[in-house]
Amino acid sequence: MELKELYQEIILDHGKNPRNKGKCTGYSHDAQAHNPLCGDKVHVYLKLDNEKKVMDISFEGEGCAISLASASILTDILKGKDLSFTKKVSEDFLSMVKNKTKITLNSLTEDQITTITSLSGVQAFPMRVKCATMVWHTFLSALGKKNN
Amino acid sequence: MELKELYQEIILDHGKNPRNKGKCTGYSHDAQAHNPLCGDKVHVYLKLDNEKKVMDISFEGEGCAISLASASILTDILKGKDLSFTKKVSEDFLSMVKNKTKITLNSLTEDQITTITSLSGVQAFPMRVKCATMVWHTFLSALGKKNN
Amino acid sequence: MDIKNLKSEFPIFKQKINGKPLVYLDSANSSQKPKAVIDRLSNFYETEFSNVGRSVHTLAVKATNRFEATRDLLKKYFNAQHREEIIFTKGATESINLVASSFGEKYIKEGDEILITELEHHSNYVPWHFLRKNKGAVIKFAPVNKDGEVEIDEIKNLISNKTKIIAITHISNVTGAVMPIKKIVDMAKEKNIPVLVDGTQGAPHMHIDMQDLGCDFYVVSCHKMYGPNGLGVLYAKKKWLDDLPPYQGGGGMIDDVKKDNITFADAPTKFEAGTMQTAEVVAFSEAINFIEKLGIKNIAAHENEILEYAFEKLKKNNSINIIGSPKNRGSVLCFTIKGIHPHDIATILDDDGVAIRAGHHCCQILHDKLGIAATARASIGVYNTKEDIDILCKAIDNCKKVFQI
Amino acid sequence: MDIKNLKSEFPIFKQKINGKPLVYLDSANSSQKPKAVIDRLSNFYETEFSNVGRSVHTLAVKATNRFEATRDLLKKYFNAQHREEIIFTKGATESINLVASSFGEKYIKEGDEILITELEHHSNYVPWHFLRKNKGAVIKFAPVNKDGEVEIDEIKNLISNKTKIIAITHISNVTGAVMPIKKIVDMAKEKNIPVLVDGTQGAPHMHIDMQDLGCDFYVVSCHKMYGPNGLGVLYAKKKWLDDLPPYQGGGGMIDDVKKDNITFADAPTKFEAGTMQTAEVVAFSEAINFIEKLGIKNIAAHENEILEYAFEKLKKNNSINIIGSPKNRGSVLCFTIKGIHPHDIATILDDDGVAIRAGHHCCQILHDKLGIAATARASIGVYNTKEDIDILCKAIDNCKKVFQI
Ligand SMILES: Cc1ncc(COP(=O)(O)O)c(C=O)c1O
Ligand SMILES: Cc1ncc(COP(=O)(O)O)c(C=O)c1O
Repeated sequence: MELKELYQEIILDHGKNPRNKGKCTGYSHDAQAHNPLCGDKVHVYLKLDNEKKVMDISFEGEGCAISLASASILTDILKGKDLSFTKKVSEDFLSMVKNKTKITLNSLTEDQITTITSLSGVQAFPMRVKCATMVWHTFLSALGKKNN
Repeated sequence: MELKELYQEIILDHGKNPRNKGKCTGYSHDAQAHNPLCGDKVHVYLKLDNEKKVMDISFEGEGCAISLASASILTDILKGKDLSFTKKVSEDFLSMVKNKTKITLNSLTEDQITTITSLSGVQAFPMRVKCATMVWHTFLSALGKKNN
Repeated sequence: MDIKNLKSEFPIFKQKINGKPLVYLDSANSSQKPKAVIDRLSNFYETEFSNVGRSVHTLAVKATNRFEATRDLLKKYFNAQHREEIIFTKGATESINLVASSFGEKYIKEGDEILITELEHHSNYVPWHFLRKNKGAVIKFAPVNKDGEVEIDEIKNLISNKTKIIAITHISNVTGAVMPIKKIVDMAKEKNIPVLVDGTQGAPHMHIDMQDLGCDFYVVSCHKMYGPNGLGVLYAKKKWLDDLPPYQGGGGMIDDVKKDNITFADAPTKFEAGTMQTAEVVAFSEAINFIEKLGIKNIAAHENEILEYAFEKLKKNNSINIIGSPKNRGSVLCFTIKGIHPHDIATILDDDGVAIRAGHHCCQILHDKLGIAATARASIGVYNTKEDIDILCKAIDNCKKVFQI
Repeated sequence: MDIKNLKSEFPIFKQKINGKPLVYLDSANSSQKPKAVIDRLSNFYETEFSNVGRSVHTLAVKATNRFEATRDLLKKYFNAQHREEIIFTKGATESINLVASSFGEKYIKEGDEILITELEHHSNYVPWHFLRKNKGAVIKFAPVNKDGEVEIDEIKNLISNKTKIIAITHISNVTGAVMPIKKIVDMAKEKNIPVLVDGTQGAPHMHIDMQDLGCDFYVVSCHKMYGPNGLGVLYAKKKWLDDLPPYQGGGGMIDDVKKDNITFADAPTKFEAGTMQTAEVVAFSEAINFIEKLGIKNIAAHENEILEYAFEKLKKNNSINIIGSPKNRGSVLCFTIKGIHPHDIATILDDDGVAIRAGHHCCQILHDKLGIAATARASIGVYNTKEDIDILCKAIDNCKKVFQI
């Protein structure tokens, strides 16, 4: 049953108790997005170190379990990582969801890979793909949006 | 074959050699109309005597055999007639074409009834009804349009 | 036909969804089509198709007659006073855009007011917004009350001597509130203000009598009324037909075309530019026949029974919050479940074959006012049964299971 | 499928007209539909119907996928650079109205010039006339020459530094002239003037490559291209998509809706307000498949062969006057017969089962120039055969018999 793969324990947990919610203090970059068809919203805040490393990351937003879980997982996994690495993870994530490829970055722990892969259930639900991907696109766009 | 009933000798004759074409001299009333779908045009000129009698009548126009024949027949039959009578003929004509009623006015000669009835063939050609009726509507409208 | 058991008339219900029978509760979005309508559509294309009104050959004559006969049928069905008051459009959205554009071009100037409500679908707001943006008009929103209705006094209070038109929904596609159109029209008439009614959710579910309602404009989407896609009706009272300028320009709607000027045909043709949806119009006559065979009053009674049944069952469920409690509710039931986002509800229900809609249903203003981003909506069509509602309720229980609450 | 013998693919040809086989020579008005298209339409309504893009249930997902897949198919078929350059409309007429309205709103001011030709169909004149009326724009007409063509130099001569857009037909629906679009676009590009091509008669009959043509806008009516009624395509080059304001307002085309402002979605959604013609779009993909199976170049070759055959036969008839003698003729043949009005011709031909069109074909400017009120038009579709032309010619002889000339 595909529904169970969509709403895995990990997702439900992240959906109900999203990590890194709020505005992280001293953020240097941010971006927001929303899905006009369903009303989902997300705002990503980043504190970048010399444009090299994600020192801190957080998000605000409302939406379905999938979109909240995806935001929570993203922030959890990318916090403290090098920029180039976060970009690679984001691309791999988007490719996983759209093209059903696997995540195999060796700088992620097995746990982290399991977590991020839990979102691959949306593949079977085309109308829900955007719920999972929106925050990742928003993160990538935040990288380019310096906050003055 | 209905086509033969549509294009009777009388119609072809009136269509090819329409009577009363041109502007009659000293006309007192006129009206025009056209069919934007096919480009047919007609302009009716009347010389009324004290608003009581059609002293003279003529038309200008271009169009198909049916519309020219109808204009020719109209002018031929209504010339010299009392206004009230011409209105009655017009109503009877329109009713003949639309509701398949018969023309039975006893002030018309048998010849005239045959002539006017020759136009009843359009009943079987709904898209051509307007070709036959336009000039009659235009005549009725001319009655109310005094030329200053 | 048995009104309690109409699924066999609608081929879609032969479908299994995820191995389960389809429980279609998304009719406010678009209704399914009876076999008679689908067959008429293909039959028309197969044996009678031609363009309308332009050629004189046999097929064109037939097509034109059928097309215009549908106009006559609709005149009668909606009790319009004149056949030319029935204008065919692409849908309710185009109908409202047509009125906003044509009426606005002639009557709306800077500072003029357009009065709508917080209940309106985006299609009864955005076209007016264009007049705000391009002409400096002002849009006033009559507020929705806690029951999800707009009170007539609230509308009255907002009327000023600058109010040029009132545009208002017949039935809210979110709270289900049935608006007292006749009273609103009477009130507006006293002040000489024309009224446009967005009847998109009204016409499929209730008896509509244009002369009785008295409104100036009434818009309908045929695809929500068991008819084909891509077709709408605009009812416009005779007095506006000559008065308003045309909307789109093209073939058919002209009278005389010269290099320096153009004059236009009379209504309805004036408002029907270009090749029309001949086959769809003809097929829509079968949707009207279908409705008339059942009787629109019987349809309303049947749908209300199902709606009432659903309302009572959902009300008993503590974790469910039903949106709005209007005195008169028509055909829609929006709700939320504590702890589960409407999007997730819709996905989980779908797994049980239950089709509902989640989102703001093109009513963002209303959702902002309610303070929620999205709701789940079950909407009723003539084919729904109490069993459908039982399955809906079970599927809702399943949502809680999946979410472990 | 044998391109010389396609009637069996089109159910309409099972019809008898006045007891005779249907000879359909009115395809420039609207084409007949292959069985595959009709079947897809009813099949979609029967098994897959739902509204697009708004719900997340299984039917809605399927419908949305099929709908968007058709956009991809058209992107490929027309070799557009981006999928969002393909916008679905109600028809060619709406497509042109959309551009005239949106482009006009932003770029046309009093005294600005719009350059069209004397060949244009009313739908490529009336929408521009609205800008003349409401904004004080000036419309210039490039003259048609004695062959029924518009020479590129005539267009060039009319360009001034006030020319804001050139709107021009691809193939004249009266003289059949095929315009050298690519050259015109190249010339216009040098002067930085956008070009709209009315491809209503072009797209059904020739290979259209948007990137090769280079035009800014290209409009298509699906019902003339073996597809269903009520659907059109507007190709708009990417650079215009963000730039131009939306046309109609309603559901789906919005981004954010607040009481004091509204922002809009990205193209193509921005230009697709309200419920779309889902079933018709999906069925149109079968029309494209049909065309691709035959190959548009083979279709063009076949149609040209029939056209050439008709031209040669009619030319030999002394009482027939063929309208226009363009270097390149596409799919239509207008003519008159001395002493018989085109309307009468059409009625008499119909008696022999031959369907043609008589009138000004929505080209009053051109007919005024030609000095005739109406012409008879035979137009060719992929299903026509040389035998059809033989029957046409015999029927024309019958006209003379009926009229005793
Ligand atoms: C050249 C041309 N342009 C535009 C149109 C308008 O197309 P439609 O009526 O399908 O919108 C037509 C056909 O009527 C045409 O032949
Ligand atoms: C109340 C209301 N008005 C207008 C519309 C717009 O109808 P359509 O999208 O068919 O044009 C809808 C449906 O979407 C609606 O529910």
